[in-house]
Amino acid sequence: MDYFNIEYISIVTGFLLILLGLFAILTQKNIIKIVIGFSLFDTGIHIVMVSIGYIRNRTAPILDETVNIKDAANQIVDPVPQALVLTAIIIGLGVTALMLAYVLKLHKEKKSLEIQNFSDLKW
Amino acid sequence: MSDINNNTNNKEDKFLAEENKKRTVIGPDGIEFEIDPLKDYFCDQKPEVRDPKNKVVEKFINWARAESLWVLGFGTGCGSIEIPPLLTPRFDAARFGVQMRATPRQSSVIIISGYLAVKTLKRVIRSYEQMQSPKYVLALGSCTINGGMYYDSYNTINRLDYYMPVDVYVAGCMPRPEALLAGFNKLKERIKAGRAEGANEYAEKFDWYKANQKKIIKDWNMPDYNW
Amino acid sequence: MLKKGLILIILIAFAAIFLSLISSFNGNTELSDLGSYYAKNAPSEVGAANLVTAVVVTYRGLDTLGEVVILFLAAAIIGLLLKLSKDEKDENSRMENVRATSEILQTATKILVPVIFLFGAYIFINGHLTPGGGFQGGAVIASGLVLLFMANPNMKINHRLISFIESISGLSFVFIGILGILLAGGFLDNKIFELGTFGKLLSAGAIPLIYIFIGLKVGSELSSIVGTLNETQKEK
Amino acid sequence: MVSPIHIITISLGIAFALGIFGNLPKKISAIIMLIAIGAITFISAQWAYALYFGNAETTQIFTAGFKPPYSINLQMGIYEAFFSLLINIIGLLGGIYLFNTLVKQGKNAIIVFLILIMGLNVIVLTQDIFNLFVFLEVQSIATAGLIVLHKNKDSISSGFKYMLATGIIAGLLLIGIIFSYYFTGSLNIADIINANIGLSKGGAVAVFLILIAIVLELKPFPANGWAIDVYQSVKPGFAAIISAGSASAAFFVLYKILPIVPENFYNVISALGIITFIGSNLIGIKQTNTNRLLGYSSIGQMGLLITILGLSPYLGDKLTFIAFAILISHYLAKAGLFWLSGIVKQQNIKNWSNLRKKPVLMVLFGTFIFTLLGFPPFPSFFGKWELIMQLSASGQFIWMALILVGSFIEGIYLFRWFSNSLKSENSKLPEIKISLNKFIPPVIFGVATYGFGYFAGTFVEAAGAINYIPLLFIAFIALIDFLPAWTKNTISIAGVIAYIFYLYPSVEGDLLRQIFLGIFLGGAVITLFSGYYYKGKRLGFYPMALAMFAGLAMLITATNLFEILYGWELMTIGSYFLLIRGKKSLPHGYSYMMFSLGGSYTMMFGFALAFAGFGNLDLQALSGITVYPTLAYSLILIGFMTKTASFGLHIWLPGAHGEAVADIHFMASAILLKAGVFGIILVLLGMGAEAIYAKNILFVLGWIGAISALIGNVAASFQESAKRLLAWSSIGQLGYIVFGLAMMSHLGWTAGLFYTITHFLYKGVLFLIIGGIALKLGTPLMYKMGGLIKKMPFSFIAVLIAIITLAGVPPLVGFAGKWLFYNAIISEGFYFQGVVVLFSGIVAFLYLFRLIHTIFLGQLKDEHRNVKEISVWLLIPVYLLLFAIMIISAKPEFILKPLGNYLISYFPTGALTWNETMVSTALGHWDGYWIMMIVGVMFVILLAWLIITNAKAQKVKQFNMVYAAERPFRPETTHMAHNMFAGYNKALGFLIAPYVTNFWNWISNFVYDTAGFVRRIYSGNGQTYVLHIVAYIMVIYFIIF
Amino acid sequence: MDNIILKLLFTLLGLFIVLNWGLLMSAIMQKIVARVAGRHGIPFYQPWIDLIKLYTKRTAITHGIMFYLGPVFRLGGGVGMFLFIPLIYGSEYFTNFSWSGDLILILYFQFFGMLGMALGAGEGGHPNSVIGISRGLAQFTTVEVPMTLAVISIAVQYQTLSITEIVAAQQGGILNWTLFTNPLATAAAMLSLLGAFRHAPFNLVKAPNEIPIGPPTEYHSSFLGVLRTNNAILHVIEAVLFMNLFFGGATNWFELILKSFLIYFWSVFVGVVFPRFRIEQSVAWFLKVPLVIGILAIIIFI
Repeated sequence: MDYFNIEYISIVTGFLLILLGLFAILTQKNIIKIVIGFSLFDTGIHIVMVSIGYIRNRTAPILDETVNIKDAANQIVDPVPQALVLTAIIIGLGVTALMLAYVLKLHKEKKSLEIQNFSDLKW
Repeated sequence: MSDINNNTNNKEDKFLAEENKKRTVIGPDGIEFEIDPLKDYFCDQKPEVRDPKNKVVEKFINWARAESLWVLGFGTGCGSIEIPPLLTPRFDAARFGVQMRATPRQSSVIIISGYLAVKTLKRVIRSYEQMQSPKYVLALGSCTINGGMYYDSYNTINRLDYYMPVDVYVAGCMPRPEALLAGFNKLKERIKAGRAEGANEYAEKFDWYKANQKKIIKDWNMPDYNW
Repeated sequence: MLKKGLILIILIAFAAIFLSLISSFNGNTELSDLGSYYAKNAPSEVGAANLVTAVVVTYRGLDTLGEVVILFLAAAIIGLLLKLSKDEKDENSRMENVRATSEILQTATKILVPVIFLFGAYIFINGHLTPGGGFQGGAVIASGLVLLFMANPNMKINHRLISFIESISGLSFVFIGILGILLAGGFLDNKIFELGTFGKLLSAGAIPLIYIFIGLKVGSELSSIVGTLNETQKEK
Repeated sequence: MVSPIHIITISLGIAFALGIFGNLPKKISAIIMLIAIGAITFISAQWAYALYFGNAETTQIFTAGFKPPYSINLQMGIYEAFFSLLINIIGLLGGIYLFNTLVKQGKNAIIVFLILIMGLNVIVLTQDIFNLFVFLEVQSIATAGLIVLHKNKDSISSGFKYMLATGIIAGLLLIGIIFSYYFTGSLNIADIINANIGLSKGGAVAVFLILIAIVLELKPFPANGWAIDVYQSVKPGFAAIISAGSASAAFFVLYKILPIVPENFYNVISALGIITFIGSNLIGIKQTNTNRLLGYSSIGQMGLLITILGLSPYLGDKLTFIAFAILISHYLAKAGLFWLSGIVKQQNIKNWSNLRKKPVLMVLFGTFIFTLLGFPPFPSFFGKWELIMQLSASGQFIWMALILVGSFIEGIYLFRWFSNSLKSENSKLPEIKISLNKFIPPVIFGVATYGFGYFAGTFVEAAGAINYIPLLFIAFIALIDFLPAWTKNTISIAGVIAYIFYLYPSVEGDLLRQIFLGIFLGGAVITLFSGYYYKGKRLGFYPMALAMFAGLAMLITATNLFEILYGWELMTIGSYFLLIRGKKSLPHGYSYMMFSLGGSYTMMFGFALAFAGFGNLDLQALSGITVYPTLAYSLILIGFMTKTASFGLHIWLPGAHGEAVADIHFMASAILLKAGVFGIILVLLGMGAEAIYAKNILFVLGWIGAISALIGNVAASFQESAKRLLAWSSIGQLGYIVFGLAMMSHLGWTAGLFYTITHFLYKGVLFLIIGGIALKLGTPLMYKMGGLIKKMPFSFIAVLIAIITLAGVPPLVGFAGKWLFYNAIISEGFYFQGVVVLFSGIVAFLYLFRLIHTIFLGQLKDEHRNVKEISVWLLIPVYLLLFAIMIISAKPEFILKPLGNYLISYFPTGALTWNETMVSTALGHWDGYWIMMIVGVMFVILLAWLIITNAKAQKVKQFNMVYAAERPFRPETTHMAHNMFAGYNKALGFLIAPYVTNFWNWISNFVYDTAGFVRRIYSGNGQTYVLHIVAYIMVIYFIIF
Repeated sequence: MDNIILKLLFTLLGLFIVLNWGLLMSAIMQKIVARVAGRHGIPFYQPWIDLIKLYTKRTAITHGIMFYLGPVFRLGGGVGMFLFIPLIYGSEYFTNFSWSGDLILILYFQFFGMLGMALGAGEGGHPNSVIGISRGLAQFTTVEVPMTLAVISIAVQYQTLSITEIVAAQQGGILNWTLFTNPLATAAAMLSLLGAFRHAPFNLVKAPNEIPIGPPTEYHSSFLGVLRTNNAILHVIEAVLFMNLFFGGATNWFELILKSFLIYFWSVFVGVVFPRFRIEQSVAWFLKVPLVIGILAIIIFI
């Protein structure tokens, strides 16, 4: 089987991005970098999602002039993952924004961005 | 005389031992009250004269009493060293019914074995009073008769019979165990004859004895009669 | 270093999960049942040319409502979180002597911002026909605002106004949803209006309306977020 | 009916509207929010009501007018309605509770709160997996927002950790969802279930990711540091919502997606659950911060629920009930506890004692704690019972054991917390101030626990026969607790007597039960009667005493194993509260509870094994247990022996009883311990003596009895406190009884039961008198007493007769027991155990002499010169008991004959033979009546002789004694009492070295240290928490695949 | 009815004989001890004289009701034991009231007197009394262990607890005595007997020269008389008990006197030879050799 086609490449890229994001989250000490890691992670997921719905040699799920409405089912890629990814992106955006707000607040509390400085609660 | 019996006249508080002074305590219910140890802890009854019973019976009983002389193991002076040999094979007082007892409650004879210091007198009186009647006093040596070589001592008594009724004096300084055995035999005779009524005499002339005792014992800090 | 190594090992092990997913992934040759249903029926049922829009706004309208709520929440929480005490506000206002931004930026802003806003509006109005939609349009509008902030760091946005727009759009969205129950098949059904001619601007029932509200809402929410973040962090 | 969709529309509409009218006064906004939540509560309540009573059917709500899977659909079934109701109620009450905070934080907080509740509702209702994801995100973002209601740096950092962790989890969920879509082509949960994608490798991984993400939402140990920090740092009022509301919703999600999961994952799910349950409870042990502790407990409870879901194949149709009962208990109790935590405002568990000043709150606190621990009459008890029984019926013994271990560990810290608040010093703590809005929610939940307890009881088949009248009576007494003690006392006595008459017909013809009815409830009347001595209100005493007696009565009338446990637990609760009334009883009450708890769990395990073999719960299930009989019988016996305080399980008793006041001491020792005896009797009757395992068990039991007797009596001899002396003595006496029963022969049982009765009589006398004296003198230390015979002659006579009886000196009835023992030992061949028992019987003289001498004889102390006889209310029952002793001393056949007739049906051989008053065995003979006569006549003659020879004895006072020609100084120095048997101690003191205590200490230290070690994984660093999550998923992945 | 009265009279006669034999025996023992020491010793009639003297003392004191009752209990214990033990095997009358109880009754009736004495002495309030009692009780607990083992052993051997039946089983020649049929039990019991008679080295209770005379420190006059009466009875009775259990019982008074003398002599003999133990030594001693012997005595019957 041919692994060097677009959906494989994109899905592998997506997963690599996820792992990269996780690696950043787990190893970076700076909270902002952690948030960036989270963004990478999220983006990776979005890429994976889009790859899932991809069908080779088909077009976007918009029924304009290029698509025959009657035979749309055989001409377009799956609209559902795209719809889902839209939602997921927005959610990721919301989460990231919120995280950044937290970072701001944390920095204000301790004037520090090192994650290990925020471990007062433990055990 | 009567006021002699009354302890209060005796500036006793100076001599009264700490534990015999009055004290206030708090009960478990929180109420405070006073304790007078001499009254609360000691019986203040005076001794009574106990007359002998029916003559025949009494004669028999007296014989038994004479043959069973239980001696209080209490040595007051140098003469106490003469008592232990009595129990040895050489003298063996046990054959005469003489046995040593450890407690005055069970003894019938107290041996005043020589000089009697005033502070010992107090203990002797207490022990004597704790013996049950009929009880007998055997006095050893000249010190108990007239003070002996301590006749002018500031601290010993001269005549024992001022302080308690003596049944038999054994003379000598000191009398040897043989003399002591003889003294026991004398005592037996007295008992059998019904003349050894020292306990009753003590009860009868209690006030006089007490007066004498209190006269010489300055720090009198015990009840009048030690039951 | 040791820890990093450990993390690496764990992640490599973790990658095994993904590997097994990839190995079972064979690509697609056909649409899924769901996809082909949408491809076949969406034009007649929803009337939106953009199938993604049809799915997002109508078929999975509740998801969209959830998304909107999430943004709304994010904005509200950031507001809650970064609400400045009075002292801080005063302090911030005293530090306004920041260096002015460059002339180029300011000029470009003046020219570009209206265009950006217009573009945003276009995107969400045409959401049911062309790629794009309320979210995308809202984001474009918000990017215009970011540009404004960059040009003029001391700019204050009118939070009350933004909040009003945000809420009224949200409320309208919900209201349209309820109308769906009353007038059509169910909550968020777009057939409260005529579906119209397929492929025209005024078609697809309530979708354009909804997308307008979503666009407004997203735009205002993102603006609000950016604005709040901007106000809070004033470096000396 | 209002469509469930309006839960969404109303909440969102109001939320957005509040945004529009941003200028509204904050209070009004909050009220509007509450009205909105009230409205959605109404909707779900309406549905729940209709669905429960069958007025409606499960309804699908299609959005956008399309059928699923093409559009998102919501489902309103009975479960959905129920969970949504739970969420809305906690939202409503939580909103009321948080009213002030919300008002202070303003519009945004109010909106976020409202949306959170809405999000939780949708999570429950939705049938679309992606929609589920969206609203899980809504929920988690809203939660992240509300975390900062408590604006401090801890809450902000924990909020960040929470965001990070939930972000990762959500990402993984998303991957799982998209792949499941890839494999099924649908997002509808029903479709995914039908597609059965778990069969393919990739599908299984997708399902795994979904599952693990949902499980992670339930905060499994150890990947839950982020959640625990949240519990600790947020406002308690909000923690209540997370714990009760969010967790319930997440649990329902797990329930919802469970059918997707392939069967072979179930064990893993249960394992994850049980690890969470045990692990987080273990860590809780070391915890002193209340909110964090509650967090651990919440997570533990969720773990239990996960386990239950994982075990669902074994639970059959009981699954719903079990999950319901445990969830509702967790829901009510945890929310209540968090609310209380917010009211008390103390972070350390040691500082909760100021709660005592508010009795209502204290009652609530106790209610919630006992609810969590699964005591009756609370729903979790029924749930746990059914859970264990069903598991046992399916042969899942390991799971049963693990669940019980986890529950026990939870008990450790919850009780430590509770008993600390009951007993520790509270003078320095600030007064608790309650506002009405914080007071109402916990009260409602507190009342609800009882209501649900009753409700849950109606579902348990075996609970059908439970008589609720006594419980209502107790509730009534609890309500009139403000009245003076004597009124309550009178009412209680009347109640108990009425109950005796009510119960008597049911035990008629069953001598065993008659005896124990007499001991339990007759004893109850006696102790309650003696309670008249108490002046004042005696708050809390009567409900608890009556609960204990009700439990005991339930033991007697129990017709099945469930009722036994129910009564047992009820009795445990009651007695715990009675024992803990003593001044320094904190550690002892705690250890009592620990042993009781452990005991009831082992018992439950044993019952379950019996059930597994027998198939139903009748008492006959105890006869001939077929599943692991050795284990089952041993466990049940251990359970009962925690109450008889047999060797190894006795260490709680001396302290607990030693600190109890007079009548409580009587209840605890003379009556309560007999409950264990009753249980052992039931077990042994069922077990028989023939099987090999029975022989082994009886052998061990016999030695346990013998060693208890020895240790108890030797230790009693070395006690300085009269009460502890009696307590140890009880251990010893119960040892005799256990030994007698272990002989499993006619004589042995006669002896054992006879001892049971007589022990009740003479120990009753001793406890009341000694307790009364200790009360009067203000100390139980014997060397501080002395010479009281002159002040308390009636007490002295009573004690004298009691100790003569106890010692087994003829002619009193105690001798009968000894005689029976000798005969039994020799005829049954229990020689060496027998010698130990008889030796300890003689050792009893040591402590008996010490007891009577150091208290009544010797020297009267200064401060006691004015004391009076003990209260007449104590003396009257004492003399009643003495009367009974004298009667059976002269006429032992009154008891022995019926006993023999009764036992002959169980042990046909070796019965006593009667010839008028003469009783004989194969070995010996004994004539109680004649001995009594002879000794009596002789005694009178000798007394006359002494009086004749010694007529005029002079009465003297206490210092008139020979004292080596001196006189005593003070009574204290003359009273030989302290360390009385010093020489004996030198020779045999090694016997009472606290080996057992050391053993249990070692165990508890081990557990404690383990907890301390394990909890270090919670480093507080958000990154580490993420690492935990990643590693957790990785490990489980490799375990499954 | 006549039978009962006759029985009563014979019992009183038996009691009289036992009492006098007890007094005489104690005099003889003292005499033997004196002769060993090279002394002449007391006259043989000394115990009677002492008793008469004590009963005829003119005064007495009492510390209270228990102090008064103590000696009554004590003597009651002795007389009671006498009443419940069969003296002469085969005699219709000198079996006293032994039909009303068995060996166990005797074992436990010992406590009757001990308890009374302990309480009486306790009310006396004297510390030495209590020290003596606490020692006595402590020692007694372990003294009883080998005794219990021996009793169990012979009960298993003869399958009865009735003393009469045990004696009956030993009739028919010296080799039928428990001494020979069950030497281990006998050995354990005889060692236990040393503790029961409380001669040296187990004379911890009265401990002359240490706690002067222990429990009866405060007793005197007729109280002491009663106690001494009891001692005389009790010594004989305990010896008779051992005689019945281990030495074939007695079929006539002469046999009884001889055997009880020898049994009593055993403890006096040991007492002359050994010095006194401390309490913990004494307690520990009984839990060593006698205990092991006792256990062996049971093991051979398992």
